[in-house]
Formats: sequence, C-alpha cells, structure tokens
Amino acid sequence: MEKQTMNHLSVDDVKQMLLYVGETITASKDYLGQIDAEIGDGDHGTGMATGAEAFMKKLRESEFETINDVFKTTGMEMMKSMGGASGIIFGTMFSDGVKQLESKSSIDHTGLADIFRGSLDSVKKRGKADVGDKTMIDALDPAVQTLESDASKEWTLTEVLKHAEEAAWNGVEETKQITAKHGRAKTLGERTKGYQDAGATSVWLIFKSMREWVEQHEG
Amino acid sequence: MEKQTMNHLSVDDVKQMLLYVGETITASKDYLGQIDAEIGDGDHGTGMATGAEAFMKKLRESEFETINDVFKTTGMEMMKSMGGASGIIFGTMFSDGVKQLESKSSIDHTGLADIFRGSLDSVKKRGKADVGDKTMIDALDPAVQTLESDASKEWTLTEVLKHAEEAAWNGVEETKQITAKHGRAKTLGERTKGYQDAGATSVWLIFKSMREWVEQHEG
Amino acid sequence: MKKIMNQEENVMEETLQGFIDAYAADYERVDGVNGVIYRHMDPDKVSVITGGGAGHEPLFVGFAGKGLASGAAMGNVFAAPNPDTILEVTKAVENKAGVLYIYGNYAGDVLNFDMASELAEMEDIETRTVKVSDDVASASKENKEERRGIAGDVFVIKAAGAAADAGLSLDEVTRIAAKANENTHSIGVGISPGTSPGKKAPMFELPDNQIEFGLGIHGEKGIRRAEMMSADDLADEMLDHLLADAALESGDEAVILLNGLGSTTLMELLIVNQKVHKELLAKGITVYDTDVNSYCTTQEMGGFSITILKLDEELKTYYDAPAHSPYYHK
Amino acid sequence: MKKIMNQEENVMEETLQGFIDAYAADYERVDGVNGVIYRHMDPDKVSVITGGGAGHEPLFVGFAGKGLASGAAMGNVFAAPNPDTILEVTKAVENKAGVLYIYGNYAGDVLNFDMASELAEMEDIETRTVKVSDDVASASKENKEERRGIAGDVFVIKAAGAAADAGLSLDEVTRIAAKANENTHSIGVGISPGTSPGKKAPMFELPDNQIEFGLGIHGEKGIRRAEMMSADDLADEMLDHLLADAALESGDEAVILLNGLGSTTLMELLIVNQKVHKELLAKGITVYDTDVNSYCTTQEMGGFSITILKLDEELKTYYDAPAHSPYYHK
Ligand SMILES: Nc1ncnc2c1ncn2[C@@H]1O[C@H](COP(=O)(O)OP(=O)(O)O)[C@@H](O)[C@H]1O
Ligand SMILES: Nc1ncnc2c1ncn2[C@@H]1O[C@H](COP(=O)(O)OP(=O)(O)O)[C@@H](O)[C@H]1O
Ligand SMILES: [Mg+2]
Ligand SMILES: [Mg+2]
Ligand SMILES: [Mg+2]
Ligand SMILES: [Mg+2]
Repeated sequence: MEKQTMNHLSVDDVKQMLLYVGETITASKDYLGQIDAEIGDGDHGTGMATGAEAFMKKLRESEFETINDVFKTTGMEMMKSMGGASGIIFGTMFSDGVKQLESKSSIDHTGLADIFRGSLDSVKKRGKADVGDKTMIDALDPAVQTLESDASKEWTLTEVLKHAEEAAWNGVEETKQITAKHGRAKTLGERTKGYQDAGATSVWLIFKSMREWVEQHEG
Repeated sequence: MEKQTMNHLSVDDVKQMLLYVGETITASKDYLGQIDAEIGDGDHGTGMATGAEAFMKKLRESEFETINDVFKTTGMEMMKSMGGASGIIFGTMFSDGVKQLESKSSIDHTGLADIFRGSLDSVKKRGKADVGDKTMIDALDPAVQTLESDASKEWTLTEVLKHAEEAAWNGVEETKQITAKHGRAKTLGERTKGYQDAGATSVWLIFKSMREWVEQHEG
Repeated sequence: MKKIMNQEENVMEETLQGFIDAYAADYERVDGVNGVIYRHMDPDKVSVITGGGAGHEPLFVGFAGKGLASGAAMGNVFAAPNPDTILEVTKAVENKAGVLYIYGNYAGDVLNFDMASELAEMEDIETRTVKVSDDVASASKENKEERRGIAGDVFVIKAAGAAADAGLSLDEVTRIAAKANENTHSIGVGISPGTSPGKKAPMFELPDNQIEFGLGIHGEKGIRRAEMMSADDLADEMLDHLLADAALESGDEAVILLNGLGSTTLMELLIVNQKVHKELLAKGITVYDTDVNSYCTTQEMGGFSITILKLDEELKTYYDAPAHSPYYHK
Repeated sequence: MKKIMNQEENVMEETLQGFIDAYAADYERVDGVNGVIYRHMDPDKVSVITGGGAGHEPLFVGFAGKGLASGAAMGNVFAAPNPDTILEVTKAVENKAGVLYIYGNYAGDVLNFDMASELAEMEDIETRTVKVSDDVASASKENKEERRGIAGDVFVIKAAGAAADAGLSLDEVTRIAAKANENTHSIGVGISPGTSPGKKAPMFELPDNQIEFGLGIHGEKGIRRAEMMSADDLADEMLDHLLADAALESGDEAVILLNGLGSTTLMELLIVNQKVHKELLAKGITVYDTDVNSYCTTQEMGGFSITILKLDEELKTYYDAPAHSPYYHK
C-alpha cells in the first residue's frame, strides 16, 4: 500500500496531536527548567508541565464539536493552572488564535496558518513584546511566517510543519544573540547574551511535536 | 659549666611561666576547638584562647609582689573574659588555689602541690563534678595527686612537673572511656564514649607547658 | 539540599493550610485557589491585594493583616499566580470601595494581574495597580518603572495598607502607594544559593570566595560577581549605589530595612546595620526607623538587601500607622 | 561557609551595636559588657534577666522587651556570658524588687549565673533562678531538670515576663516561670549544620540523606541518626515523643511553637504545622495558640523544633498578656 499523506486534521486529530504536544512538554520539563535557570528563575519547565498536565486531563475527559473548541480549551486550561508569564503567554497562544475565526471541524495547513497568525497577534498584544525582545515571539513569529508563505504551496502537512519547526529553531538560535528585554531575565542586560530563551524553546518543541505526530499518523 | 637545676620559682618566674602557658594555649586554639566539637559545642579553643590573651595582657602590664597575686590575677582575668563553663572552671583553678594560702614570693614543688590541691578542691566545689564525670577534673585530680606524693621526694621541679604532666595525660586518656555527665556533652550519653574531654586536654596542656618552661630555664 | 516537605505538588496547599491552622482567628482561605484573606477588614474601605510567586515567605501571605493588605494571591514557588486566583481573592475581599493590586514588577505578575483586573472590571470591581520597582541593580534610574521589586514590597504595602485603613479613596490609596514606591530603593547581595522545593540543584552556583552583587530574589544575576568582602565594605558599596540613586542628602529622613534572604542570620544583619547607621550618621541622614528582619526571602539563599524609604511628612504618617500580621508589626 | 561579618573578635560588639542602632528608642547597652536592657520597665516590679551564649538570634537579646525580660546578658557565640556581664546587667535593670535569672540549662550558663548571683547577693540584690529544660531528647523524663533548654526559653520568659509585669513578688514570678518550664516540652531535628562566625568548618557533618533526630541547638548529637523523611513523618515521630513525655491527653489545651533553626524556611515550618494540627486535632488536644517562627536558631543550621506548652488557667493568663520586642509579639 502506498504511503498515505495527511493533509487535513479532524477535530479528533487536533485533540490527539495536542495530547502528544502535552506529552512532549511534560517529558521536557527538566530541559526547559534548566534553560530558564540560566538567565531566568528556572520554573519554565514546571510551569509548562503543569499546563500540559491540566490541558491533557481536560482534553481527555471532554468531547469537542469544533477545532476551535479544542484550541480554546487547551489555552484556557493553561491560563488557569500555570501562573507565571508563560501561563498567560502560552495560554493566549492556544486560546486566542481561534478567537476571530469561524468554527471548523477540519483544517488543512492554511487553517493552521490562520490559527497561529491569530495566536501571534494576540500574544504580541497581551505581552507587549515583539521580535527581538528575546521571548517566545522570536520563535513563534518566524514559524507563523513560514506557515503563511507555505499556505499557497502544494505541500503535505508534515512538510509545512517541518518548515515551521525549522523556522522556530532558527528563532531559538537567534535569541542567543539577544539581550533580554522581557520576563525576569530582562534586567540581566548583556549577561543574557549567549543563552537561548526558554519560552522560544517551548514554541519550537510545540511545532516539533505537532510535526512528529502528523508524521507518525501518515499512512 | 655544670647544668643548673631549677628548684624554686620566684614571683617573676611564675609570671613568665604562666605567660608561656598562655602562649601554648593560644597556639592550641584550633586543636582544643576540634576536640570540643566532637562531643561539645566546639568553643573550648576560642574560650581558652580568649582567657589566655586576657591574662597575658594583664600579667604583662602588671607588677606583682606575691606569687599568690600572679595566680589570682590569672584566674580572675579568665573568669572575666571567657564565659562558658571553662571560664568559671579554669578561672577558679587559677584564682582559688592560692586563696587559703599565705602570701609567698618563692615556691618549690611542695608549694606548687599546695596551690593545685587548693585549685582542685575549689573546682570540685564550684562545678559539683568529681573524678569520672568526664571533665577537666579527670586530668587535674591525678596531676595533683602526683604533685602531692612527689612533694616528699628530692626531685627537680622539672621531674615533678613531668610526672604531673604524665598523670594528667593518663587522665585525658581515661576520659575517652567515660560517658559524659557534665557540660553540654552530658546528654549524649553513650555516644560520647571514645572521645577525650576538651577541658581535661587543657589541663594536660597547662602542666605540659609549665614543665617545658621550667625545663627551658634550667641551666 | 534537603527540604522538609511532602509531595512537591502539595507544597502550596500545605503551606497555606499550615498558615491557616496557625492563624485561623485572623485569616481564612479563599476557596479553591491559593489565596488567603484577613478577616477583620472594614467593608467601606479600599482593599489592598498583594501576591506573587511563593517561596519568599513571609511575603506575601504574611503581609495581609491589620493596616496591611486585605488578601494575598499566591502562585507556585517563584511563579506568578494565575488570573483565576487573583480574581477569586479579589471577589473574597471587601471590594466595593475598590481594590489596589500591589506586587513586585515581574513580567509574569504583570501579565496575570492585568488579566485579573480585566476580569474584575467585567464583574464591576474597580481595580488599580502599583508595581513595586525598588531594585536599583536591575535597571537604570531613568527606567525606575522597569526595575524589579524586592524587599521594598514591605514599605509599599505598609503605606497603602495604612492609607486604606485611614479611609482614603482608591485613587488616593493608589497615589500613596505609588509615592512610597517612588521613594523606595533597594539593593541586594547574594552569598549562597537557595533551592526550590523539589529541585535537586541549587538555583545557581557561586564559588566559595565570591558573591553576587545586585542579585535578584529569584536568583537573577546582579551587576557583577565580586570577591567576598567584609560586612563593612559590603555596606559601604551598597550604600554608595543606594544613596546616589535615591538622591538622599544631608538633612533627609529615611527608614531602613535590612532584609535577610533566608539563611543569613540576624547576627550578620545586625553587624551590617551597625555600619549602615555609622555611614548614614556621617552623611547627615536621619534614620527615622530601622527594621532588621527577613521579610522577603528566597528559600535558604544566603545574602541580604538594604532598602531605604525616603520619608516626607505624608509618608511618615502612613509609615507610623499601626500594622499587624503574624510576621510584621508596627 | 561565608559569613557576613568583619573581624571575628568584634562579632558580639557589632551585633549589639547593630541592635541598639536599630532599636535605640527601647533598648540601651550596658556599659562595658555584652548586655542590653529594655528601657521602659517599672522600677517597682521584679526584673527578669535572660541570657546565654550568642549565635541563637533573636534569642536572647530579642526577648528583652515589654512583658518579657528586662535585660539580656550575652556571652560570645555558643559560650555562656561571664559573671561580670551578668552582674552588670543585674545592676543595670530595676532590681529592688529582685531579679529572676532565666536561661537554658547548660553547665556553662549554670556556673556563670550562679557565680553572678553570689556576686549580686554581695551587693544586696536578691536573685532567683529558673533553668529552662525543655528538650525531651536530652535526658529522661525522670531527669527533667537535667535536660537542655532549647526553644522552650520563649514560653518560660514569656510567662515570667507577664507575671513580673502583673506585679507579682519575686517568689511568685519564680514559681510561675518554674511551672511554665515544667509544662514545656520540645524536640528538635537537624538536617544540615550551621557554622560559627570565623570558623571554616561547619559544626558537624551530616550525609545528604540523613538527619539528626533530637539534635541540640549547639549541634549536640541527638537520639539517633535517621534517614531523611517527609514532613508528615517527622511531625508524627516528634509528636510521639512529645505527647508521651508531656502527658498530654484528649481535652488538654496547649500552645505550639514551631521553631526554625536558621535556614529552614517558613514554608517548611508551615508544612510541618499543617500536620501537627491534624494530629493534635485527631487526638482531641485543643491548640489554644500557634506560633510558627525562628526564635531560637543555631546560625544557618537546617532543621526545626516543636515545643508544646501545656496550659492551665494560670499559665493561660500569663501567656495571653501582651508582650513586645522587635522579634516577639503577643
Ligand atoms: N511579554 C512577553 N511576551 C512574550 N513572551 C514572554 C513575555 N514575557 C515572558 N515571556 C516568555 O515566557 C518565558 C518565561 O516563562 P516562565 O519561566 O514560565 O515564566 P516566568 O518568567 O514568570 O518565570 C520567557 O522565556 C519568554 O519566552
Ligand atoms: N562542672 C564542671 N566541672 C569541671 N569541669 C567542667 C564542668 N563543666 C564543664 N567542664 C569542663 O569544661 C569543658 C568545656 O569547656 P568549654 O567548651 O570552654 O565550655 P562550654 O561547655 O560552656 O562550651 C569540658 O570539656 C569540661 O572539662
Ligand atoms: Mg521562569
Ligand atoms: Mg564548649
Ligand atoms: Mg517564574
Ligand atoms: Mg560553649
């Protein structure tokens, strides 16, 4: 049988994919904590893992009608449970991307681009940060840009997500060059140079695990 | 020239000898502290050194008429400056031995025996401890006993002090077998066995340094 | 590092339970969230709510009380409370005269308290915010509002609590709190790291002969690594930074807070205080009051901060007002 | 371990200077010795004097105050004060109604206070003594008077200070203090050592997975080395010892003090308190009041003690009386 490529995600696909994202975050708790500890307060791993546990629990025990609901629930659970900067920031990223969009029960990569564009705009508005401030935006912004420019291409979802994942990682790499301006680390000035941003790393992990899930569920 | 033995101590000899005792104690600060730390609170070295500094300063800047005065001043300075159990105990040892004795400007080994007998009695009375309680008395008591039994012998001061020093050391060794009953360590019970008593060690050091001084000033 | 605790995930629950068990006559738990409120507040007065990440005990819970905050919204260790927690505490305190949020200026706290205040407004509760930004090591004088909040929280909460207690309006209480913050300058130094409950490694590494000058209360790096120095030299260098920044001059009056970070003993703090007083006296600055304590800690971190509150007649009135909690008394 | 200090030999001088600098309105230094007195005592009432080795801050200096001790005679770190110091403090306080000495039961303190009281009698000052002996780990129940004094100092000084404040005679104040001591039982546990100022090595060594059960406040060994355990298990085992010893039964009333030894955080103490309350409730013992604090420390030692004061109506009256110092409030 020929290898089957995945081009659309159903409501349940999105739910399963986000559960896999949650697993990945949980498994990366110490890694993220260590990165935050270098120039922040070391709690990013615990925070993200708390959020992931919370949304996984909720996703597992709920039935969803629309993809919008899955994303919104994920974000709301993070916001409720996490605290910290990342509770609001990542909560907003998941919950507010779908806010302006009509309800959907299936999406392709164009739909994904729309959602994460909404996420990016909401996060920027909420956190008053922009590219170059050494935050998760430095990974999310390039990822969203590739999603958008790939929207017109005849790529598979895996290919599109792989591209976004790479863009996010480049963003993470770039945060090493930046002096932090936001978050607890902002006041370290020059001394933050050379260290990658924890939140940006989480964004990369999220795209990486979405890509992995899709790849694994092809054919 | 024939080697000259020392049989009497003048007022100034006693002062110089106690200054030498003071130097020895000061130099043994860490050693005594470590011994106290094993089963006590580790301050015996600092305490004894403080007392030694104080009495050395006072001895140096004072003129004395009698040997009684030298001892009394030494003890009073320890009592004033040291605090701790040893402030009272060693203060009493030096100041109260001469209390009942008539004023003297020269002593031989009989005189020394009288003084330290007085010391021993006063310390026992003040501290309500006796031989076997794992205190400095376990070194002082045997030292005084040898001084007394040697009083009738035709020995040199060095020989008498050497004998007392050995008796004191045996006493220190014996404290290792005893479960502590006095001082901060008393409550450790069985767990104090095997460790020598700090105050007993100081008594030995005092006799040792008196012997050394006399020996060095012979001939 | 060993910690005396049970399961990591129960740390906050049990900490707050232990607090309520001890002081149930005066405090109650806010249902379902990590918040506590002081029981005896006047319903007609403005409420001050403080909060932030846990791990700095007795802040923030210990600064709810008579003449202080009405409630505290707590996050997990070193993590800002979520909006839900803040909102529930806001609803649990007397809020009809409005609520002032006071917290240390950290991105996470700002985001969560801002979100909570949007939610509160939706429930017709009026809120204001004063972010404490006293740490001179964390941003330049021109960017005071970007500075971190450290032990200066104490003076700002104190002033606001007193102003609220005096029956002032929400705007006035906010103005007093903002003024207290404007007049509060701190600098810290770290000599050994603390450890978060459940973590195996200490928060940072510091060689035995070095200190972190200007360290933040979450282990954030400071201005520089320095050689270990004497208490007198430390006090001198810290005062140099503070006095320049606070523009304190001969004839001025100030309150001093020497705040231990955890394992630094009261003895050490008193030794530093002796030098601080000597220097301020020499410079003609009148020390109106001094507090030597450990109010804003970072687990068992070694080190301390010096905070100076520059007084004027108005701030003095509110500083002098009575205040009581199990961990703060005036 | 780094210490924030100057020369080792100036530690006490500077500590007391720092205390007086901070709290000069209420305290004054006794000339020439390491002693302080509280300024506002009634000349017609009995004075309580406390004291002992330093290094346990805020004890003992911080327990001079309103409704507490009139003065504190301090030795060097972990060394009893000398008789001269005690005598000078005795002469500096109001002493015409007599003076009660209260201190932890250690050989050095006993010897020095006894000597001082002989000297005081020679100057026609009447003195009495109550030695605090609350540490159940340090001798058997039958030998209560041989036990060490640890955090229980707080309750005995509190009761005596209140009785003196109430105008009772020297004999009566002594009786109340002795009764408070009789009713006070503590047990401590150490999880990491402290370091004396100026010393390079910590006071003892403790492997990373072990604790010292029954540890004394100068690092004296306890009942046994044990594996590190959870807060709940620790509380259980400590309460087992205490309740048996204090003969506390269902229906009894007690005050609880959870005392941190230095670097143990308030968070950890509150977590333990949560369990202590749960157990006492289950056993039908009424907790009349709880205090979670660090009053009797051993430098930056890690660990804590639990103290139980069993109340009767008389002790309750004196426990309830107001008391104030910069470090204790009732
Ligand atoms: N204003 C902001 N906008 C976007 N992202 C932010 C902002 N502030 C912080 N972050 C992100 O949050 C991450 C830190 O999250 P976390 O450590 O969980 O929270 P906290 O900073 O409260 O400890 C940073 O690495 C950064 O990427
Ligand atoms: N009652 C006593 N009688 C005789 N010697 C005593 C008594 N109590 C203590 N000592 C001696 O004092 C020594 C301890 O002195 P030190 O450590 O300076 O004082 P502290 O016990 O107050 O810390 C003990 O080793 C013991 O020899
Ligand atoms: Mg963080
Ligand atoms: Mg000792
Ligand atoms: Mg945080
Ligand atoms: Mg001692």
